[in-house]
Amino acid sequence: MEFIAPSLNYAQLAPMLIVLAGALIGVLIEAFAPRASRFSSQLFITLFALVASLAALFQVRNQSSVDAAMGSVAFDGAGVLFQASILVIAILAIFLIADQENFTALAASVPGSDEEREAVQADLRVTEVFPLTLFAIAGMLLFPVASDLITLFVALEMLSLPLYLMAGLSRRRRLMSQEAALKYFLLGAFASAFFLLGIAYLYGYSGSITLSGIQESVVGGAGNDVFLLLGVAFISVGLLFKVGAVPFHAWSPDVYQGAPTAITGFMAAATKVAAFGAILRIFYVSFANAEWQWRPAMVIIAIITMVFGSVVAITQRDVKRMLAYSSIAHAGFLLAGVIALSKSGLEASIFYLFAYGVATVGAFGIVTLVRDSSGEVGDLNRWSGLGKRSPLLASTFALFLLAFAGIPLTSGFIGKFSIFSAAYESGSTSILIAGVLSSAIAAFFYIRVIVLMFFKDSVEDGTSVIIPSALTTITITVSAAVTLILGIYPAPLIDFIATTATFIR
Amino acid sequence: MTTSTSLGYLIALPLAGSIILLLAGRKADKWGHLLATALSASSFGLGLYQLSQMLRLEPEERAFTQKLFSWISVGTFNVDAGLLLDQLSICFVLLITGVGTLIHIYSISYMSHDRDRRRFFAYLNLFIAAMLLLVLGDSYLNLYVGWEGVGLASYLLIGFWNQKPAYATASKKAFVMNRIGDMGLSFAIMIAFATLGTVTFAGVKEASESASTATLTGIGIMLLIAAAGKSAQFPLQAWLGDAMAGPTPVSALIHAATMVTAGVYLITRSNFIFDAAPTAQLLVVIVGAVTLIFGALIGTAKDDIKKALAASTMSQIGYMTLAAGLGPAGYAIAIMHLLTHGFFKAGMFLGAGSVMHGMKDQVNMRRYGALGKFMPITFVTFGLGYLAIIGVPPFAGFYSKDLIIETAFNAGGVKGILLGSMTLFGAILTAFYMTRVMVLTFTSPERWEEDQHPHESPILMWLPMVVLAIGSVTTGYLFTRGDALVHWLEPVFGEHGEHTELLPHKVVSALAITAVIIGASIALVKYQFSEVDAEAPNKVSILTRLARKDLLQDSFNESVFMRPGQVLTRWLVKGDDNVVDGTVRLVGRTALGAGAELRRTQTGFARSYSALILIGALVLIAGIWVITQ
Amino acid sequence: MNALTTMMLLPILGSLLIAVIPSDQVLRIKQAALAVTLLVAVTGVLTWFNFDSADTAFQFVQSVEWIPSFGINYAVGVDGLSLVLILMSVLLTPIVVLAGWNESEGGRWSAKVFYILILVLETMMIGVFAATDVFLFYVIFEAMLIPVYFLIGGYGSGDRAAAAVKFLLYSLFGGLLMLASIIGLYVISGANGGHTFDIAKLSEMHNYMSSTTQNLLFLGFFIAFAIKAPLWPLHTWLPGAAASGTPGTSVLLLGVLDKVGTFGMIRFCLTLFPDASRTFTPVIITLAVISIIYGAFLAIGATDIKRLIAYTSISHFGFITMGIFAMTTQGHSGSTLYMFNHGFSTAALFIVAGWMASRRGSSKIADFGGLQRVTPVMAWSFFIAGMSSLALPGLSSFVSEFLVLVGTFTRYPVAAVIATFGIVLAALYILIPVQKALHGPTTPGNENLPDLNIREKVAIAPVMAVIIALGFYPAPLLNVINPTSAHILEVQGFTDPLPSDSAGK
Amino acid sequence: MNPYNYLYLAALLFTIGAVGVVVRRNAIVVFMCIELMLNAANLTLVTFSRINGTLDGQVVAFFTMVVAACEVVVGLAIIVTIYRSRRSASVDDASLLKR
Repeated sequence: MEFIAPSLNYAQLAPMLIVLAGALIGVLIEAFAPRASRFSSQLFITLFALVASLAALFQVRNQSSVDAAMGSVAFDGAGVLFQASILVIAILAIFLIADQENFTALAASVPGSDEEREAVQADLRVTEVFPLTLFAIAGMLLFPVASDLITLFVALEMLSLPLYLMAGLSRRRRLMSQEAALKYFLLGAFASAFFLLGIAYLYGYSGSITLSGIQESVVGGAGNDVFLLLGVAFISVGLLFKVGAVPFHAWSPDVYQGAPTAITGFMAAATKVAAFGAILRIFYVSFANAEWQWRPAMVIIAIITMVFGSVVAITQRDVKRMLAYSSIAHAGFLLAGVIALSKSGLEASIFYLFAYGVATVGAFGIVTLVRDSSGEVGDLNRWSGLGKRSPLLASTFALFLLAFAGIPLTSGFIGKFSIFSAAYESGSTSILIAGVLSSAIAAFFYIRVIVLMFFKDSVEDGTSVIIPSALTTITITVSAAVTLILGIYPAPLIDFIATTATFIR
Repeated sequence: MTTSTSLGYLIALPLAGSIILLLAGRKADKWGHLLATALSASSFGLGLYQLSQMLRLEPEERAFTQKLFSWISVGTFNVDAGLLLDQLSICFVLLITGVGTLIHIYSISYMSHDRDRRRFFAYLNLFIAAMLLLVLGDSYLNLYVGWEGVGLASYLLIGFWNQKPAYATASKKAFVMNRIGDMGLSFAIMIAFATLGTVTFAGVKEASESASTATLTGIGIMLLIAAAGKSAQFPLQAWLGDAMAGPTPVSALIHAATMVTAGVYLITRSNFIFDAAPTAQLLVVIVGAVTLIFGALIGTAKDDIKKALAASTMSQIGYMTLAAGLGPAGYAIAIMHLLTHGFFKAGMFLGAGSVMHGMKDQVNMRRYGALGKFMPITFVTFGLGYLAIIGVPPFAGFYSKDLIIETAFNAGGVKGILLGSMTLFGAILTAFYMTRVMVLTFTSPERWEEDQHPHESPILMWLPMVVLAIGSVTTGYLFTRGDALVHWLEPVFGEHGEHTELLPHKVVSALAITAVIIGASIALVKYQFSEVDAEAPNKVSILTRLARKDLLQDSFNESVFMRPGQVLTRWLVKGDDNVVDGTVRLVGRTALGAGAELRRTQTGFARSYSALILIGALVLIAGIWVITQ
Repeated sequence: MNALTTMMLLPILGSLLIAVIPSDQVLRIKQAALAVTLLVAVTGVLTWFNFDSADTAFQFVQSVEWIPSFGINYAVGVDGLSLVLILMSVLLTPIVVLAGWNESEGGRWSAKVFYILILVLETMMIGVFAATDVFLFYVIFEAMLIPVYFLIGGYGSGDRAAAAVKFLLYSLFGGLLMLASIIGLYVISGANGGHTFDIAKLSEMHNYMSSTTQNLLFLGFFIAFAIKAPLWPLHTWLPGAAASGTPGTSVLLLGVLDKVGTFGMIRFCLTLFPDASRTFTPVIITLAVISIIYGAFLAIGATDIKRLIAYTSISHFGFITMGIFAMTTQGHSGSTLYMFNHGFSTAALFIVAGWMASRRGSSKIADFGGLQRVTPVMAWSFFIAGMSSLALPGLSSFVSEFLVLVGTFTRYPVAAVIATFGIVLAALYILIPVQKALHGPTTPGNENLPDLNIREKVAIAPVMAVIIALGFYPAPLLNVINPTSAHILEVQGFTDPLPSDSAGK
Repeated sequence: MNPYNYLYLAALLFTIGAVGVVVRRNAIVVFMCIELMLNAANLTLVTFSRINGTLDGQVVAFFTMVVAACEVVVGLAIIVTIYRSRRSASVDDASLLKR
């Protein structure tokens, strides 16, 4: 058999390639650049790579082709939107990550050991975090545009592996951080095993590894439905794990709490976009015609996820855990978009993902600012009276919470409205009702935090709000602005999405 | 018609007076009472002018209505702020403004030592205005406004000294019991609108000709309830006794002469309804009869002079109601008794006030006695009123009451005999308790406490008493001369056909006079010619004991309405917190509990998480399998 | 420029103006707030004069595209109903500002924040009545919870935080149910002639619904409004909120915000779901009657003057609801007029009660006594307000209450009869506090309470004037209201019952 | 022989691996179980590749091995770090984060 030289459309792959290049340069810097200059150069490279990639993406925003890389990457409107959202969120998140206060001096050192103390005194910095982030971002960019199963699997691992490591880099409470890394890794690997098996069965079902190929055999009805069933089920396990849907959610509260807050924010926002991008593509492109098989199950999972996330969040005392459960609930809401299985569903999901992602980064950005002598203060009770001490910060956090709760004039409301109407339009009333009820429950704990911050008197226990670094300020400000603008005048974005968002097969 | 414009002023003047006095505040203390009196008097003047205008015209042209402006107009529900002046309302106008003015004058001196005299006069003016609106309104809704207006004025005046808790309570009681009556009035209006499509007197009168008896009976009964509330008729009579908490002039004006007779006005005004609704009419008679005995019985046992008079008022209005219930024959007579009663009862109340004035506000008659020689004018005027009320010819009460008794007998059949004898019995009781009052106060030996220096009241006080006394002597004769009043009112009440003469006029008069003699002599024996002890004796007949307790009216209301109401309220208050709000809180707690439970699934052990994933995967497969099969 | 939009913009601009005044110049801030609200009031009155009452269509309409792809517009316009309510709102606000001159003190935050919140709230109050786009209405309906929430929680007294939260959660719950219904409408409209939120277009949609759908959507709206209005048994949030808020806040809460409920019943429940309205009328009338009696009894049992007023309002809202669903012109006009009158009589009661409480330092009825001797003017103001609350003929509320009763009686005699017993209870719940607080001997602690000062007199005088003037001459408002109510009923296909007797003949 | 038997075998291996992950405490062993699962998946792929007569399956298998190798790198790093801080590789000891 003769060998065909692969023909690649570099313009369309550029966004990903640029990020990867940035990552590699970062590795080289780690290897050769003197310690002193590392941080600045890393930061520069990273930002440069991301901005450049965004620019490159902008260049090709209107193109669409199935064979960007021999049919392994589908380049289309939806893909562009996912990638753009990921890049924007990533840039915002990098600003948080750049605040090195969050990261351990020397990841390898044993917590509490002299080694660690020396490292701290020497003011070492884990600048590796930048290339790791870039690798993860590259994976995330690839995930939602991957159009065959290999690429899908590779992308999944590519975004996961760096995250496993980054979860373990926290400067304080390192045992927790490492535990988070371990759990995330073991469970992640476990889930990806299921994912892989799913791939295998789909391959067995259709004899093809491209999404379009699978779609054809689903339409054609050829092949053994048992394999299709197993394939869909196992692949869903892998994907639902990533978005943290019940019952595959268990990792997220622990990891969210253990990981350095900046990373949590990045992971919570960006991973959701990437994973949902992939889910949407797979289910819209390949399994659309088999909806009768998976949709009811998905509906049930969505409902359970919303309700579970909201109900458990009520009882949380730690702000990061609370946000984790709220993100579980939001995963449930987003599944409504998958179930809608319509263009409006797709548009709604994209808008929701972007709005939610931005707000999430902002919220975690604020979490990094509330500290005492021993680092961040997660305990919500110690957040009481924050509104008195730093009204601006408290109000901003309140804004994000209101957005999560879906109160009008915030982006969250538009998102919620559009996604639920899409779901209801496609006939799933149960989702609408469950969504409304769980939103009511959710409102309870968002408001509880607002009450704590504004209506409770502050406890003098050294909890204070540090002056945010310029970069952090930028992140928070931008996120807040976006959240508000998308709430008051979302028309431009919605129209843009409406004109762009399409999947090609 | 040219004079029509002045109808509005009739009401506006006193209303303006009250507003000015209330807004001006202490500044008006100097001249407030004078202004109020002047305004009231000028209304009276206007009234007389209207009367003269009417006299110029033919009887059927005398009535006229004047539309001030369109008040409420929604869909077919159109009510103008319209005034109706006719032979009936003019009587009231003159009574109200006339007696009203006299009592203004009286109060100038009676209240001279009260720091809030200005406020008192403001209220009086307010009352005059409201009462005039009540009798001048051309529709039931306008009447309703005046109706509650006088209720408000009465509330304010009863509670004028509301820093005394008992008085405050009394005023509240009066208002609430009146509201029960008002409810009846609103029902009547609603039924009228729903069935007849109008609420004006003229409209209802016209529609009533084609209306079903059921409808009219309904309206009639509701109107009766309203009348009972306002006129302290059974079963809504309980408030009148306590209403004596107000300053005596108030009792004279509102709770004797005018307001309490509004019920009678309402019934006579609605004659066209009752004429067409026999059942309702019968009820009116019954209520009247019961009340006249009820009140009289209470009157026999009261030692408080004002309460005794109040009881008598109740009983006398019973007479009027009864008469009004006797149909065309009775309306005019009811009004006649109403007017004469207005004079003599007001006079006697003022007399009582004058006595209290001389006796340091002592009201217990057992502490009076032999006051006749200390306050002669009061004695004489009161005495004339007394003769009038018990019905001694030729005093006013004789004529009116005599006619009522006669009409009652002539109602025909058993009913007639029954009612007739009841009215006669009432007459005996009246004579008894009024003589008792008279004797205990003026003629029997003195039983004062120490440091009492009884003295006659100043001229401003006795002048009105004299005028009223004259009224109570003459009016009866004037009204009946050639059936003057009856004919005057005929355009309103219509001709009353010839009725069966059960007893000739002379006989009835004879019976009536005998009744008076019997009652009076018993009283004389009991109080004039035998020792009266200053403390109310305890060893008395059960009847007396009951009568002292107002025949248990209050205890009845308390045990049947108040107590259960309070209990219900307490339950509801508890229930609202525990049951209604409790349910809401329960929902919240449930959510929290569920959260706490589900939280346990987050054990922290990676292996349990992976187990969860594994199970999840299997369930998912199973689920999809089940669905697809 | 459009009159309504101007009216909505003015307060916003005012709040910006206040925002730039330094916080320490409290007096300046107050004056600014007063000036702005007065200006708005004037504009409101002018709008009233320019309103053509003969024309039953919406007037002063303006429609600007907001989110075109969802068919959402910024669309405003008024008919008789909304005009009256807007007029009430803009008249009450300056009175509230003047009456509660010192309310902002003792709050958690500065006077500045207080008045900014008030002004923002005023904008929303106007907008919520003026909106002719259901989405716009919903957005404002939900968003206006936030300023009230902070006004109660930040400046109230007693357990203000808890009260505020209860209020917010209750309302949010209702709001979410309504959101579900709105989504339903949106989807149905999409299926029948394109997505829209225009109330006129949506009022056609009931032709395309199954009766079940219509009933469910109706309930979504109605429950939301029944919570706002508050109707038994959804009223339990009100007493707490009203008692904890500052008098001014409570006036706006009871006087204006709760009217949104009854307003919505007419504007949305009836117009959008005529058949469902008919279906549920018996139930609703029953609930209304229960509210009337129940609220009255609780008011009689109340020991706190503010709670008492709140309970009386529950009774009054029962009347309003009953009048609305009686479906007669008298009932409708009566209810609309009732909304206006209740606004003013409750305002009077609450303002005076607030003065009493702030002077005495307690709102327990038992703590007062014999005020009539000490503070005659204040006592009189309370008394007149009370008389208006028990609908004394000659005062404004009598006209409306009687219209409601008559209007109900012609169609639902039993309900009307039971409701009429409310007037006896009303006498009790007003006269009991009057006796305890104003009458009787002056009790210790009240001997030297100061009487109303000039400012307070100026504030209360116009309210009294309106109460009395409208009692004798309601025509100016009725002329505006009647055509609208007639029109609404006409569209509903209702005609007033004819007089039963004369009809026969 | 019937290639489907390989599928059954693969399924069996996968199940063993999955159960192992759940029941075993030692992080290393758990990790090995995961590797077992991956290889079971590989076997499935190869089998299908045989059944379908296309090479794609085998290609995927290769990729999987590479990816698995990367996972080992990251995984062992994490496991070793936590072992050094806790002096134990039991996954149950690491349970600070809960509820």
